[in-house]
Amino acid sequence: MPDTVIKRASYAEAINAALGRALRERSEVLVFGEDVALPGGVFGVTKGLQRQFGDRVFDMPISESAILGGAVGAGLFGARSVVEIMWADFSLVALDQLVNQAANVRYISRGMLASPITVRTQQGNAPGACAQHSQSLEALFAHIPGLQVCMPTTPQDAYDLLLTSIWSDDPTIVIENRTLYHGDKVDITTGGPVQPIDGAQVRRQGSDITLVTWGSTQFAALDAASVVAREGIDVEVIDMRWIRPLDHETVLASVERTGRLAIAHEAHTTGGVGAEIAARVAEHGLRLTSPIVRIGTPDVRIPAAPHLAQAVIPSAARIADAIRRACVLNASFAGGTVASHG
Amino acid sequence: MPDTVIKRASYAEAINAALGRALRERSEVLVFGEDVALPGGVFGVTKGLQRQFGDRVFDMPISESAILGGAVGAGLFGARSVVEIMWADFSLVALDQLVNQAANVRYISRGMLASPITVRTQQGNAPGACAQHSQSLEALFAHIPGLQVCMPTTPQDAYDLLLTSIWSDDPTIVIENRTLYHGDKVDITTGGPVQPIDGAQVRRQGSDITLVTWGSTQFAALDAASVVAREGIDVEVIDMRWIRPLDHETVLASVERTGRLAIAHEAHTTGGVGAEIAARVAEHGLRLTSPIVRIGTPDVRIPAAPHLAQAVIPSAARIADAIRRACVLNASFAGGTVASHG
Amino acid sequence: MSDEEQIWGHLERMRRIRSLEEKITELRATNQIVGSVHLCNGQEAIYVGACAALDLTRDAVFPTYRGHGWAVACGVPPHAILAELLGRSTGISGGRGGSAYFTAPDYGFYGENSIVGAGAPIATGAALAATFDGSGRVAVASFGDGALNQGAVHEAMNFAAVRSLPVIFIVENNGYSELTPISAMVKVDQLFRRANAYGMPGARVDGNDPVAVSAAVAQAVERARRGKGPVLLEMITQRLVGHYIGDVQHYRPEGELAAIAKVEPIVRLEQRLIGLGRTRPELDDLHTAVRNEIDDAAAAALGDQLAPTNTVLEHLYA
Amino acid sequence: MSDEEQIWGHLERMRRIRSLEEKITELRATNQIVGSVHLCNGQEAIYVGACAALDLTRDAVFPTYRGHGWAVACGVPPHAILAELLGRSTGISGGRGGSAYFTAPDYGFYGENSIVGAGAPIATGAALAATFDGSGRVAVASFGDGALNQGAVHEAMNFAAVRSLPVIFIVENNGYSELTPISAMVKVDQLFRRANAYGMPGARVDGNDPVAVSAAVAQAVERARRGKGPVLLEMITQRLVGHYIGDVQHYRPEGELAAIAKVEPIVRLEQRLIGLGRTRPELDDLHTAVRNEIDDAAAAALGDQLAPTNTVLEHLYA
Ligand SMILES: Cc1ncc(C[n+]2csc(CCOP(=O)(O)OP(=O)(O)O)c2C)c(N)n1
Ligand SMILES: Cc1ncc(C[n+]2csc(CCOP(=O)(O)OP(=O)(O)O)c2C)c(N)n1
Ligand SMILES: [Mg+2]
Ligand SMILES: [Mg+2]
Repeated sequence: MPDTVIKRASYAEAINAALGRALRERSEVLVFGEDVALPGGVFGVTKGLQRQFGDRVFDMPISESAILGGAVGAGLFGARSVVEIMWADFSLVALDQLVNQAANVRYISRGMLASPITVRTQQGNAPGACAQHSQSLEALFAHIPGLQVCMPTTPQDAYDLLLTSIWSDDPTIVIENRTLYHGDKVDITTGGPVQPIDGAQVRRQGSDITLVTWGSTQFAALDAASVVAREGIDVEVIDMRWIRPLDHETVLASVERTGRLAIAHEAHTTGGVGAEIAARVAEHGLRLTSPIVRIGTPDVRIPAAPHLAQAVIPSAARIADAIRRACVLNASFAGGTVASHG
Repeated sequence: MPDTVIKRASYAEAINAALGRALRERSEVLVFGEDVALPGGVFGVTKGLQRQFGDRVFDMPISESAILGGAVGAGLFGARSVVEIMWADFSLVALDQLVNQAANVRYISRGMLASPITVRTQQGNAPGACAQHSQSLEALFAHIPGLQVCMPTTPQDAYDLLLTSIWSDDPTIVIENRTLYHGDKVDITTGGPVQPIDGAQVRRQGSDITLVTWGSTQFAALDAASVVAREGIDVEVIDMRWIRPLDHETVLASVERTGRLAIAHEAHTTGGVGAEIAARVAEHGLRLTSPIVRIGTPDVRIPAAPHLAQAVIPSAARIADAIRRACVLNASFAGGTVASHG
Repeated sequence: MSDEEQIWGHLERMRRIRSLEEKITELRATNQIVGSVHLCNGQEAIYVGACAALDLTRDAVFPTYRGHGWAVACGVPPHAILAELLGRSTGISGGRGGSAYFTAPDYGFYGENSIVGAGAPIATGAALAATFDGSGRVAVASFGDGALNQGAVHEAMNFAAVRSLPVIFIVENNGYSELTPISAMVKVDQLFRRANAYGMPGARVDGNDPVAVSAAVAQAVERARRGKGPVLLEMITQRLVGHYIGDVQHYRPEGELAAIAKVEPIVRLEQRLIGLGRTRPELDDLHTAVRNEIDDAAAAALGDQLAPTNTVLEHLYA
Repeated sequence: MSDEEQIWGHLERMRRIRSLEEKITELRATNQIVGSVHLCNGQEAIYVGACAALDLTRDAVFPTYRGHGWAVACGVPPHAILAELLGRSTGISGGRGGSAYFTAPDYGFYGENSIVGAGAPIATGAALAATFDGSGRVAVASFGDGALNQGAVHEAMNFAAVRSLPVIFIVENNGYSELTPISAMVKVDQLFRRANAYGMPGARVDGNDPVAVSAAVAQAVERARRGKGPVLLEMITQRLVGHYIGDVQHYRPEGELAAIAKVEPIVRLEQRLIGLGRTRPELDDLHTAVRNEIDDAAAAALGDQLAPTNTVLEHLYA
């Protein structure tokens, strides 16, 4: 059993610690991407790693196909690459290497080869960011069998889920969020055993409605839960953490108790992962007290001006409204049938 | 009013006729892609067009970013490009040009600029095709506001929907299917007014269950409907045709009558467009007689051997089974509540 | 117009760009502008020189996120740019584009692009369309040194060359891709030599001299209009500031900032004008006048209304 | 081994590839094999020559969908290939890869790839890994002439060059991308000259001569193992058949098929061996022996069980 150490770390520092540990404990780990080595990353996340681990941490040309394809190829020769795609939006110039290449390696070779790569990226809007630097694209990755996708939101998860991903022998996309990197430092446990993929986490227990969320929307969701709590609505907030595989058991168990389901995410509602969760619950045939509600970004591109972006990206207020709609407006239907709302 | 002409055409010939008409009637139309001009397309779909229209129909290097980006740029200078991406799988080497570029043009410029491009592609499995030539990727495109997506399955729709797409001032992806190109010739009406986007089409009327489908799975769906009809189950089959925008009104109206919903598509079930349809119905709070069922490809890569592919791709038999499950097993719950199955 | 008048005009436009960037720096420091902002201080001669050789009533430029200078050189009013960065309804894209993604086609400015390299195929496509309509339009794709390693740029260059399209590829070689020197990312750092691979001419140009830039671009434009196809022009320049506002530039070698400050284009152009008989007070007056103009534009933009939120869903589709 | 013995060995392996492709053509004609099949008839000298210069216990090739020849040259048993195309459980990838996407890493055959150009960064990544483990492994990325216009290939070459990675880029220049001649898709049809742009050596090789191929690859391998980085080898060749089985080749100029039949590598190699004293009957015996071998392999594969469907969901994840 490795020794665990408690240390104070921001989300960025937690990632840095996980990368450092991976480089230290597994000699086959390589870390590369644009600006990750000498400069230490545009967000400072990989700071100091090249100094410590030398050329196993290196800078790449602005060549996402070479970065992702390079990781896939290095994996075939025994390396375990942790690459950075600076913004999830940029993965679209090279998605082939994840979808047509990495995802197929193990299946087609019947396990003779593998693609033990980890793609660190970050996504979502931040004040002033343009439409090409603001998308939430987890639904694209999550549709692809053969890939794994997680979205850590706390420093502890940033550390744990990244290590789980690196240790995993299959291609995993770790979607971080730049608005979280330099947030508060909190105590995290480092050095413990690397966990298997362990699904969702209940962030707040409640009995009236299940609110499923992930990524930075979690914070808006928890705020919304606090707001409606004062109105007597007791919300259970679940952070999915892993988008593929999707831990629907935790969702179903919660919805079975609460009878209501809201899903909030920053991605566009249409075709977002919220649809998959709603579909699984609907397929399962649970008795719901009110119709499922989804809170996501409407059909729009993301405008750069912060106040315009705020008008479209899910906020605590919009989530709270949706919860009220589900819990209050439909209270009269609380007899086990599915009600229509207007 | 243009003169309409009835002519016998295969699916491929219908597409060819639509392209010819677009080139004839709109001088700003360009047609380009790999092997589309001199060779007339790898599937022969664009045969004869270069001979007829000269250099407005031309061959491109194997450069999907140049093809898609070229179309976007040409659109900014007044051209209306109809480009071919030979397989939807190949769009993944250049998805940026659709998602980060084409989809943004109108929104960011507040309508000063547009991206009136049409991307013809085809997808899905055909006997012997490998995992990199077999995917059904409509969910990826459909998640992107600013894009439009249609999937014609009949020669008439192949003609009509393509013209609608070309006439549209917004970027549209027309997903064809190579197993349909050289099927039976049927009478199609050509030359009539170009239609606006006009949503789903009921292909078979029925009262017991709504079966929503699109793409080539439609034929398996209709077969399944015939099979279960003999067992007394009356299936309404809806061909969505347009995936974005999604005509959920037609679906809701049907489900309101039938009380049951099955969704069948060739794409992977997880994160497929079936999830979005299920979610919209669940959100709408219709009273269902039995839980929604989805029939899609399970979590797997597509194996090349035809019998292996057949084991994972939705068949009439699997669809029929799902319909039976929804209609027969849950008959006892036909009292308006949502029942659990499993 | 005499040479001197022309150079004076260049200086004025370059000063306008520089002053705009300085104003933006102020407004970013006080968080009136938020988010990532990429300034072009030091690279102004490229924009001013190139635009002087273009006919912007029909030609078009397709720059990157580092596009304020191109926009000004195209004639986009600084007020409309500042308003854009401030999210005002008077912003050139109504606040939707922000610093890194605004567009102003009326001025021949066919949009910034925040995806490295993506503008190259788009500009090439515009040039393609121009070959069909007899307009003689020329498209300019401009991007950084680092962008040359992006697949889309390669595809665009080959496509442009093989079809002899009227597009000019301008590489703004400022020595860095974000925080990484280009010399570490390519083996042949004479980037213009890549042109040979595609069968088009390539040349290095002093990107700190608007006259040299203008001459090179004029020649390329003339070639393009005659149907002779694309050219790759590598403009040697430097950015005097960080990659984005807030970049502490710890990656710069000792002394580099001081060295480049001596060769930067405005300093050089002023020296040249003094050589041609202009005086320091005249130059200072010009500087002041431009600065006042930008101050006024900023004041006006700050006074404008925020872009309305009730139309935020509009213009997604026709 | 004498030169003559070596050439005899080349011929035997080239014949094995040709006979396999001919057998596959038969099986496709009768629909025992279904789907798109890309044959390499005429290009065999490249595979046989290159593999003779590699140490396949550690080196690896990364070919395309047109990969049967590479597989045989790497030593993959024809039976395992035929079984793969027939969807048998004994197929080298259990029927999952099919003609265009099977893999056989035990033989140094690191998989076909059906996305044009995608193998280049993957091979480069393998070479990258080799620089860390002291294995001295070399990766060979092979792709067609048309693939050079794909962004991923460009990115891979620059990356390989700047890090001096032990990867050899082989362009199988057969003159066509599917149905379109390469001469219409590039302006400079000496494709090896693209190497200069990246700062690596490039050379043209007679791709119809296994001895010339072998020598060029041996030199590249030696260079790569010494840490001197990548090389781009343009192998001039031709395919004697369509892009895929069923391609009617209406795009071929009159007389081309007849002309290339005269320079194709097997005909040439046989002439050479006759010059070295071998006799026609000896050559015919070899041909017959190889054909019998392939017939036996096909018969065996046809007798094998279809790949089981009950394991079709396995191996998606570890
Ligand atoms: C496809 C893509 N990859 C990465 C980035 C992140 N990025 C933004 S600017 C930049 C550096 C570009 O360098 P260069 O091309 O030299 O232009 P400069 O910024 O120096 O003007 C990078 C890597 C991006 N925007 N798009
Ligand atoms: C990214 C991508 N675009 C297009 C295709 C379709 N395609 C398959 S083979 C081929 C031609 C390739 O030509 P070349 O590189 O010369 O190789 P060859 O087939 O001649 O061996 C094309 C366009 C593909 N598989 N992948
Ligand atoms: Mg630069
Ligand atoms: Mg070829």
